[in-house]
Amino acid sequence: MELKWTIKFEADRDREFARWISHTVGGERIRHCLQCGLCSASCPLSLYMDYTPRRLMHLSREGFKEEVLSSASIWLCTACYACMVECPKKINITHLMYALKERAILEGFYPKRFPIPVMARQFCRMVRSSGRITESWLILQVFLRSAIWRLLGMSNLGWRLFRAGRMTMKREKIQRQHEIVTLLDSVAETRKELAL
Amino acid sequence: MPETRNSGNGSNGNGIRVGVYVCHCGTNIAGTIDVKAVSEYAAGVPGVVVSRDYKYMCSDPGQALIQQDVREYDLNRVVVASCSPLLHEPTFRRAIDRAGLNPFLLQMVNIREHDSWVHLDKQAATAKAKDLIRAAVRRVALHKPLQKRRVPINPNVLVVGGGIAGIHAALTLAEAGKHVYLVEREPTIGGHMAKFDKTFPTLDCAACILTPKMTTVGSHPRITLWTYSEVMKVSGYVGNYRVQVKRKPRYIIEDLCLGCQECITACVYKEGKTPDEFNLGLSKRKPVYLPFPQAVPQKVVIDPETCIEFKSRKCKKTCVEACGERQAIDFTQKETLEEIDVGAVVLATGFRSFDAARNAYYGYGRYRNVYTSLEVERLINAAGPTGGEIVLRDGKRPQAVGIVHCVGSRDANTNRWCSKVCCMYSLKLAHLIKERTGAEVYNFYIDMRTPGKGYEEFYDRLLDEGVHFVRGRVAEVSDWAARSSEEGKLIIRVEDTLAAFVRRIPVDMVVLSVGLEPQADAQAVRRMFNISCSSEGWFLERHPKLAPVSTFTEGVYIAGACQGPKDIPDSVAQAGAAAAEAMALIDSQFVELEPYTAFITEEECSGCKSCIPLCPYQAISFAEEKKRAAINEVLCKGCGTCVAACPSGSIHQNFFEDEEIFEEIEGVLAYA
Amino acid sequence: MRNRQLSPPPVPRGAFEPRIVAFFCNWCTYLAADLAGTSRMKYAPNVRVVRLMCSGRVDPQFVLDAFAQGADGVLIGGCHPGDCHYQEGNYKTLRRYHLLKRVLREMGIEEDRFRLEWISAAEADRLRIAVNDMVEKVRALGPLDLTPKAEEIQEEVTV
Amino acid sequence: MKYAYYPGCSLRGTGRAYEESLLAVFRSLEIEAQELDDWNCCGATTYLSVDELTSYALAARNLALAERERMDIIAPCAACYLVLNKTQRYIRDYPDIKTVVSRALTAIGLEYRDRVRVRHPLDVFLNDIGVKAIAAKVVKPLKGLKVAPYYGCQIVRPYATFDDQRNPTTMDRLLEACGATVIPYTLKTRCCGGSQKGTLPEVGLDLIRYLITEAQKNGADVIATVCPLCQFNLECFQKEASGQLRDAQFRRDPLSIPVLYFTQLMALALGAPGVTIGMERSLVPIEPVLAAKEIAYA
Repeated sequence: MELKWTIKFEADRDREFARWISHTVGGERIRHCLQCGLCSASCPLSLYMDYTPRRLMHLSREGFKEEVLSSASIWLCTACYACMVECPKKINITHLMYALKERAILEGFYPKRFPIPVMARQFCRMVRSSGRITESWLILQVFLRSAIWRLLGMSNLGWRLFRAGRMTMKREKIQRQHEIVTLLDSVAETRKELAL
Repeated sequence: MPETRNSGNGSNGNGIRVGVYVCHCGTNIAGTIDVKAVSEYAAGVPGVVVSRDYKYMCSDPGQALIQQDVREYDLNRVVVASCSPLLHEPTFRRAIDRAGLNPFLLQMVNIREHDSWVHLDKQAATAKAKDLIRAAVRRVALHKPLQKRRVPINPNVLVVGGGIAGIHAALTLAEAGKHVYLVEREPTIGGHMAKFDKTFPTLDCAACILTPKMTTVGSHPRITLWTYSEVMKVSGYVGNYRVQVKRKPRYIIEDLCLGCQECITACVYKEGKTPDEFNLGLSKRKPVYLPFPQAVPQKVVIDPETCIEFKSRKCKKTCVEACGERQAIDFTQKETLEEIDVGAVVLATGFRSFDAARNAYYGYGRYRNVYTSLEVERLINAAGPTGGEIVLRDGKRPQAVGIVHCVGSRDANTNRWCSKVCCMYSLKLAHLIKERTGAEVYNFYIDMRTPGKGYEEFYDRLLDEGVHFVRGRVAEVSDWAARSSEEGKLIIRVEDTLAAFVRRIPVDMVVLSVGLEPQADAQAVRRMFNISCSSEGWFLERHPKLAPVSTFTEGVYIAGACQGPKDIPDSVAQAGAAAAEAMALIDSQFVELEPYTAFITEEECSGCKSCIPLCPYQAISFAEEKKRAAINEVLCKGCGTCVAACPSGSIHQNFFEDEEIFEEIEGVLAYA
Repeated sequence: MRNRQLSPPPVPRGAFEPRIVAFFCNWCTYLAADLAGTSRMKYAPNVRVVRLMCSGRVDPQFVLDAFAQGADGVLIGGCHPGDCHYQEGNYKTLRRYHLLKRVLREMGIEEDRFRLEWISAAEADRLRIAVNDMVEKVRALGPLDLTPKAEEIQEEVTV
Repeated sequence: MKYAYYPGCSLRGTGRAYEESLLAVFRSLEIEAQELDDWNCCGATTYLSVDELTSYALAARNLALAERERMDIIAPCAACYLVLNKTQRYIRDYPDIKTVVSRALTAIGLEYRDRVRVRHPLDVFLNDIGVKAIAAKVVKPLKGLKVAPYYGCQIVRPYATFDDQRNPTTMDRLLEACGATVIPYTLKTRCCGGSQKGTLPEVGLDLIRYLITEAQKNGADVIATVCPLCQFNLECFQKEASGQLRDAQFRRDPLSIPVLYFTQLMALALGAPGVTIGMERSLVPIEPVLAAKEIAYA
């Protein structure tokens, strides 16, 4: 068997990351976490997780960035809010998961052709270009960019949905598209200005 | 020897000679406030003759220092800047008294609780201290010598609540020769402890140690036991409380009932139909019943809600026949009000256990085999509904049992606090269940909290016995099976936080270790006795460390779980302490009341009468002949409401005269 | 994105520091302040506490005098309704408070400068919040300027 | 009272049946709802994970638009409902977010003053119309139809105040008013996997399988949903999910159960005259079930 060092040194801790997590929106109470694991136990996805939500909370407040951002768990979260509603310390776990995803995408912590970030990016593009989402197109684009082969598997379902009139090729679009563009740009501006 | 500073200006003309004493309180004050600078500053305030700072003013040398100065500089006013007056005002008053100065010529400045402990900015804190001292110096100049009033103390004591704490307090007081009124809401004393089977960690049986004490209470010549009764009204003040007690009708003449229980056997109901309160509804009782075999007093109760006689007035009254010439049954009994006078009160009203149904995910009330810990206590108890057999509702023995800790504890969604006793009683239940059923027993805990004599050892014993301990808060108890092997079981879903993965554990019986809560009517009781509650609703002690059984109302003491979650040893210890405090008060024979009463300068009174309705104690009367209001000093409690309201400014309050307060206001604001 | 709402911005040195006179009931708010101390809570150092046996003792003149003597704000702390140590003193306080508020408005003293808080002996945190909040509000209002009115009040008070 | 109807993108795609039936119910309950003028995508849960700030601005535009009309928003899609609610909260709680959003809105000549309520049809039907009124309007009671009420996540969790977060019952009461039998369904708020089916299929499938097997074990004829994504997941992947059954016990009954929007069932009971309620769009036909229960369906 191959043996690796599992020991951690203080130098391995990313203090900036630890500070960030407890200062980001939703992180107010992360230091209160008493590691009871109620989040993990109430999480419907935890059955797949490499690091349970409880461990993510602790690892992030201690600043073990690598472990946290490269964990599959943050991508498994479907934002069902079960953990947040149950948490005995009222920690906004779901929102922290969002924050971690955002950060992971920002720092490119995910496998190549990983569908979730691809999906997210396509989603944003579509919103900018037409103000609304046309699911059929979105799905199409996501698969084209992440896992073409799956399209084949899906084609049958796609066809049935198409026949049922649930897959339109017509793009949904709002009238005052320019408003969306202005809106998005304004946000970008303010963010720079206030360094958020 | 601390340095002395003689201020240049010294006495301020009108003969006022003030000494100012700034306490370091180790680093508690000196750590944040520049005490040297402060006392130097004080030395310069008009009227100040001497100003010193010292490590511990409350220490003997500290007090000696003051007394020496009083003589040496013949001071006639003293200002001590240290901790809260509620802590050491008496100390320093005594000190200057012994130096021949009237104790009320002292003014204390709170520069610890209100300053050094709550501020980080040293500059600001020091400035604040100076302001407060300057104000005190100006105020104290106007202080007048006052005398405390002495009022005799009624030697009787009221104990509210007949749980283990109330019982112990009552016995201790009675043994010491005091007469005790013990008032209990339920038909019997014994409280929660009477429901338990064994007690941790020694596993001695609760009844065996409790019932002897209960019977002694029942028969003690100096204890008046009023069960099925409630305190309705409290008036008066320390040493002289008047209390009104409501005695609910039990439809039995207590003096005549022998507790033979023949009426119960004779009742027209062959079987009990009403859920038995004492067994938490796990068994049924008749309309006429004795709460439990060892109940004290051994007097039956008739429940008018379910008794046919009360419904239809057409019952055969077989119970009356059975009672025969004793004629102890009286369907016409009415509730009565008793008035008693007592000098002190011990509140031991106990706790209520968390309503498990409030946590929907644990399925209490939805799944039949989810029990609360208290219910299981009754199941295990030999005198309980199953005669000590631990069986499920269908009579089967459980093969696997899960004990869920922290139900209604350490949870922002219900109660934030740790209920303190649950870990230990869960261990106890785990042991008893394992011992009697041989089932697989799982404990689901967040942290094991076993601080106490022999507690950790008991935990070790459980580990030896092969009980499972899974560290994690249970998310849900459900009957939903994800595998055929889970069919028909209750599945506990929890993260095994030490193994770091989620587990599903099928069991037959779930025990919810419910936490402790303040009584539902704690707020009402608190108001009645004029004491405070913590934000959680527990009765508030006067000082968390140094006055744990006293309250902010003189003569009212607290014991047991009404003050916070507590196990039996702690409750008993506290009950003893409360009893001792009450005795100390009573044996001092007199209370000294602060002289902060209001008085009227007749010539100034315009006789407008506006003050009279303001006084909650009817202390103000109107002297028709003089057309002037008059205040009865004995009735006045010194709130000062009338003073503030008097349009002609003819009412004054000792130690809180307008001029004194104006000086203080202007003092704090008049900084250089 | 920071969760700023939790941490009020620090005040620069030398900035205007409000002076607030507080009248605390001996049985509740004063004890709450003691508790805040024993539990080492931290709050703004701008308040000077005057201890009274009951908030009912607060004579409107005390408040006026405080403002006349240069206080930027006045805070009264009493027991919750129904909890008065002297049965109903705090109700009297409440009534006076409302009257006084009107008078102060007449004199052009802003609402936020005069405040009544019910704080029980157990509510140290409530006290901390109340004090900090009031100091912030008064700081925002700036120093109280009564020069036009000051003299007449002075008379009123010293009559 | 008049409402601003905010369909959201899904109701124009895979969730068309939801919109059709919802509008039908509006009509038969005489609820006045006009489509929110030029509404845009709320950003959904996806946007939050890439660019939180922006998502609030996007959602806020819709809030502002509705505010201008002085109407409550009705948001039938779970994701929209959640995002709109969340946006309101966060604007309240976080000054920074407030600044960003209000600046963005000003840039497009809008203003948000936190004066609008975001409502879900469940809430509106139960609290504004009421079970009694609805029961009175029922013409085709769903006699003997056993329904598993599936709420999913984002309606009641975490912000909804109109129902119990742990054991919601609004849909149960509405369907009972329509004459249906609501079966106990312990997983009524367990997540269906959301968009995971699209991104991490095996994960999605497991959750779907759990939900459906449980419903079938409890003898449900049909699952009622309140969310287009839940409906899509539960209906479209039954076959794949059956393939995944790992446990002999469950392999006996392969998964096959109609999954409808609760509004379709309501519309059916209210006998919405001469309009489509999207039944024909189901992949698992409902007709056989209805026929078996002798519930007439035109």
